[in-house]
Amino acid sequence: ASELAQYCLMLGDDALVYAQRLSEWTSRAPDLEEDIAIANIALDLVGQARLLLARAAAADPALVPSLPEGSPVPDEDRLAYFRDAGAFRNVRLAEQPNGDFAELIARLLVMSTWRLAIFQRLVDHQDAVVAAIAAKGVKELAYHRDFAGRWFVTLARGTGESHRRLTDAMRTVWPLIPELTASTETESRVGVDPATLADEIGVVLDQVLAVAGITAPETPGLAGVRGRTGRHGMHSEALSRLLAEMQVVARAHPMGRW
Amino acid sequence: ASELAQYCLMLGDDALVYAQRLSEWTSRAPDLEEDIAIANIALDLVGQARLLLARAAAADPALVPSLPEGSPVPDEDRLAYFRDAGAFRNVRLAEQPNGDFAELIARLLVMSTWRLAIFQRLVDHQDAVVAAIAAKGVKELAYHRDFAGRWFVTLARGTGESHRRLTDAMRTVWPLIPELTASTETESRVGVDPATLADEIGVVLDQVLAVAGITAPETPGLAGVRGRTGRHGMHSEALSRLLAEMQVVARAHPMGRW
Amino acid sequence: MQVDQAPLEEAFEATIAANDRIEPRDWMPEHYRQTLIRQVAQHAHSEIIGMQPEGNWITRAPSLRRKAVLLAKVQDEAGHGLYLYSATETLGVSRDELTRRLISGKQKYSSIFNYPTLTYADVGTIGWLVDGAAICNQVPLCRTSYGPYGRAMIRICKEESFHQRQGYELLMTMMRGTDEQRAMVQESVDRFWWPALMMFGPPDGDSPNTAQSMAWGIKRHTNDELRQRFVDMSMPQAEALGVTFPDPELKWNEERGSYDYGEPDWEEFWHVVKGNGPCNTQRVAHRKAAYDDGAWVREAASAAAARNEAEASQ
Amino acid sequence: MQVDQAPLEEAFEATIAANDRIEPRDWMPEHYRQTLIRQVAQHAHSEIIGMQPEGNWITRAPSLRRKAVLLAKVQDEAGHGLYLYSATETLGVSRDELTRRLISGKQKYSSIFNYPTLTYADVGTIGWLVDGAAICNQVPLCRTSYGPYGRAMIRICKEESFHQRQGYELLMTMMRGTDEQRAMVQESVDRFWWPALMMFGPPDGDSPNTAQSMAWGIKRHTNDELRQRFVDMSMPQAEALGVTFPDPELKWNEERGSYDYGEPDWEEFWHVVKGNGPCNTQRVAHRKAAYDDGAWVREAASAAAARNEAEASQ
Repeated sequence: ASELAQYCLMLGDDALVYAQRLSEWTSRAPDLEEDIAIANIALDLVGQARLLLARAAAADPALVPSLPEGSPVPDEDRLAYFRDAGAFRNVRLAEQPNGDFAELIARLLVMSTWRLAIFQRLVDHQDAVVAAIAAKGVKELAYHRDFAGRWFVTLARGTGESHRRLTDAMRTVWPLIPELTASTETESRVGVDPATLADEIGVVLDQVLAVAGITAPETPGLAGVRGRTGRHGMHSEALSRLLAEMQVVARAHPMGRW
Repeated sequence: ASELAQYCLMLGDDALVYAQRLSEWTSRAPDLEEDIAIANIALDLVGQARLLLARAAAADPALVPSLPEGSPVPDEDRLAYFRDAGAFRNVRLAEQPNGDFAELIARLLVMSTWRLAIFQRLVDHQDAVVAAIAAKGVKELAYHRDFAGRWFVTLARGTGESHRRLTDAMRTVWPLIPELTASTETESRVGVDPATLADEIGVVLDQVLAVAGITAPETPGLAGVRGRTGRHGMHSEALSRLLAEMQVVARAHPMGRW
Repeated sequence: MQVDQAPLEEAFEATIAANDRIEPRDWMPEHYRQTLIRQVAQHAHSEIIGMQPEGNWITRAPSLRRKAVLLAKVQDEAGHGLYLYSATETLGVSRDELTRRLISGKQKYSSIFNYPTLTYADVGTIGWLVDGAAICNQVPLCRTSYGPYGRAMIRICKEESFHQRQGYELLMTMMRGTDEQRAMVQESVDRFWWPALMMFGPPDGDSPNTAQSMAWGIKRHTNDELRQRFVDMSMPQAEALGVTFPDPELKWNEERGSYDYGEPDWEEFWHVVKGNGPCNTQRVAHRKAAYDDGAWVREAASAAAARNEAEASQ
Repeated sequence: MQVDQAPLEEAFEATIAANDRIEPRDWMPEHYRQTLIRQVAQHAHSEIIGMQPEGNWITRAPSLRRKAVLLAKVQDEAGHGLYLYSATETLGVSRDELTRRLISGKQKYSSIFNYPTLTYADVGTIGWLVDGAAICNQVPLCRTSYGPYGRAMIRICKEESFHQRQGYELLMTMMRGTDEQRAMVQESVDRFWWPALMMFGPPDGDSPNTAQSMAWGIKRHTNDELRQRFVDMSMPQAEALGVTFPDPELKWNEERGSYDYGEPDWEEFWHVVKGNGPCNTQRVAHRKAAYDDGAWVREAASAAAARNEAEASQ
């Protein structure tokens, strides 16, 4: 049970942290249609995060941070708001600070392609809750990927500036891809072994890049510390700042009702 | 005693919050000399804040936020780290988000001119501690003002771009000046009535502007909410974000030793 | 070519008199068109600028449920802006042109959004009082004479009532929480009460356009009528919530069957309308930055569309 | 014009042999000059890039005293960078040129700064272990053959020891705090121990420039000698602090009168040196942004100076 909980935490934290970055875009997008679409994607991911964190808490109550006696804060919020950066299990791609719209699109293309591949396999997971979360998520993630893919091609085929910005964005995002397909024991044992997804993801990305007429940058993967990366709680400097903002109100009111 | 404490809080919060903004510049200044100078100014202000917050706590222990029994957090840090935005008494000029280097210089010129005028009068304050803090601060603030004044003239007389940026910066900073010279009962009763400083500050700023060959923008003062501004705890949206970052580690460890 | 406008004007007046709708294809007086553009654009701008004060708290929402609710709400506001800009497009002005008028300060938006949001309780108070006041203003507009505007308003009002209930529910939940939370709610209500009252505009005596707008069916009630309705509606809600409004003159007037209330600070109102409220500069600068930062994306989209079209026609 | 270099070379060698100092006005072999430029510039860059990992926590320092200490420390690092760039200027390369070499990736800085700082304990650990290792490296350089570099090092080493004591004192204080704080210190030490050992460079067998640098008196000890000294120095400090190092092979060797220790992960080391550590891109991008954002200010300062001069000479 504990390992299932850890796995749900990984997938839940990916969604939560990335949704936080996406929600920073609100009222800042290039046009209203994109503002609405980005908020929609963030909403989908918050929804996924809630289900996955709740599942993690149910599978292993020991994971849930304890609060003062009588606190009405529900488990999903204890996990979201009362853990420090080192206890988060998301990949580092999710937590990177936002760049421009090209960075948003490049990152969303990679994140949604990867997550969709995972969820498609989890549809048959032996844990019925995880399977149901995956079934619902697959539809959402397919939409996210379509949105990103369409914009990716648009930016690639748009103006000189959009093409330049997109290739810059890819240099930022691509080094974080190898972490997405690096196996951890937990993932291979109770979920989808990320290493088995590398080819599938590569094929999808190559297709989009081919339509866009763009070649992938040749960058090595971003190193961790002694091989430990986001899944092991070893994050970039950005995560603790993200959490300082995200958690500030909740932590100021451990006995609060919202 | 309580009103003296409130007054020390006002002057202490100005220094603390503004030092926080200045310290965000660290490793980001146009050159090493300025990086060092800005850190120096921030350091001076952190020093002033510590003395003033300690004086506030001594003058009225009821002001100091209470922490769990046995917490080793000293009074100055309880005041700095465990109050919410609405309990801060700094002027809103101190808390504004950083802009470019021209904004830094324009704001520093105004802040240091104003604060120096206050401190010069507080040298004779009946509270010996306040008088001593002021005596020390006067020298520091005179240096801050000189630094800002020199750069103000340099940017005004530099390139077309620096001149344009400086005038933009003045449009950002000038609307916050009227708040600096608006009287509150506490200030007029136990400290320096800010309204009595308006002429003096105007003369100094006019001198710098004359040397720089620049005219002050004609902007109305930034309104508060029903006449309440920073001194009444009515801040801009920026302050709560600043505090979320500044206080995050301290608040996570109310029993911590540092 | 000069056409005789008399029959067109007659038809227009007849439609208005019958409480029927004017549609984009119909003839309309130029002054009616301009007044509508100004009003609908101002409404659209209010939705878009209104995303900021609440959007300020999305990243700090204190529970995941509230984060989802707030994200969805701010997203709805973008949607409202979208419908309303579309309605103005039927009057012959593009969204892009209107956005330029907004960020250059030529067109206004509701002054309420020039007040800062300082705590999470403000999210609830904006839902309850600000959306509440907006609904009072807007429900009559569902019957407004211009078709596209009236239909947009029907949809918007439905969503606004939903938002209002959500805001009230947030405050209700917080009032069942800790003492700090209750204090936070009261402080927020104290801050927003007067600005909310000002949302109905200046007193009828100082509202020169009201008569013409009412004659055209663009407006259905005077400012003071709507304000009174809002006060009467809000008082029992405040009691149920357990908060007070910061107005010592507020009391039930048996004779009128309504609440008496104090005079808002109209000097503050005009100050904010003229652009000198606590957040006017910030709000417009934020919108301008988003618009400017997005220029290259909109250009890329046009260029790519043109390219696709050219390739398709080969 | 070709001059006979033999007597110049002899004088140079004699100065080196006598452990005297070469001064900027003295003749020196071109290879010596280039090697020095590389070494001093790399040291200067390390100070400047080193401002970032600790600077990351200035705005979040958990007490006002610690905020002041940290601000002052990072300020000192800027000062060190300043002395060292001045030293390279005596060798004929400007600070501006060196900065461009840094941000274009042509010159390196100490790899340790390509690791992230993840908690406030890292501020202490960097002071204790990273500054500690730097001191081991640098103390011998106070006697280095090039005068301006040696004198800069004397001043720097004095300040670095002060920083090291402050870092150790922070950890000591945290260890007297809560369980969470103690865990935070241990986790930080676990993370920084190996990278700190790598600060002495590759094993002597893989360090091709060492022999020449030692012959010239630019370097005084081999990498492995310094690393051993550091381990021996750190072990008792760790015990006093109450933390362990993440190396099962660490143990006292009675025979050698030194600690045995495990092999660092040299693959990781070369990975980071080649630019692929966890923060290389981030650190250089941060420095580049500061440099680019400051360009207009530096230009304005030059223009204003030129203008003042022109006006003064009229």
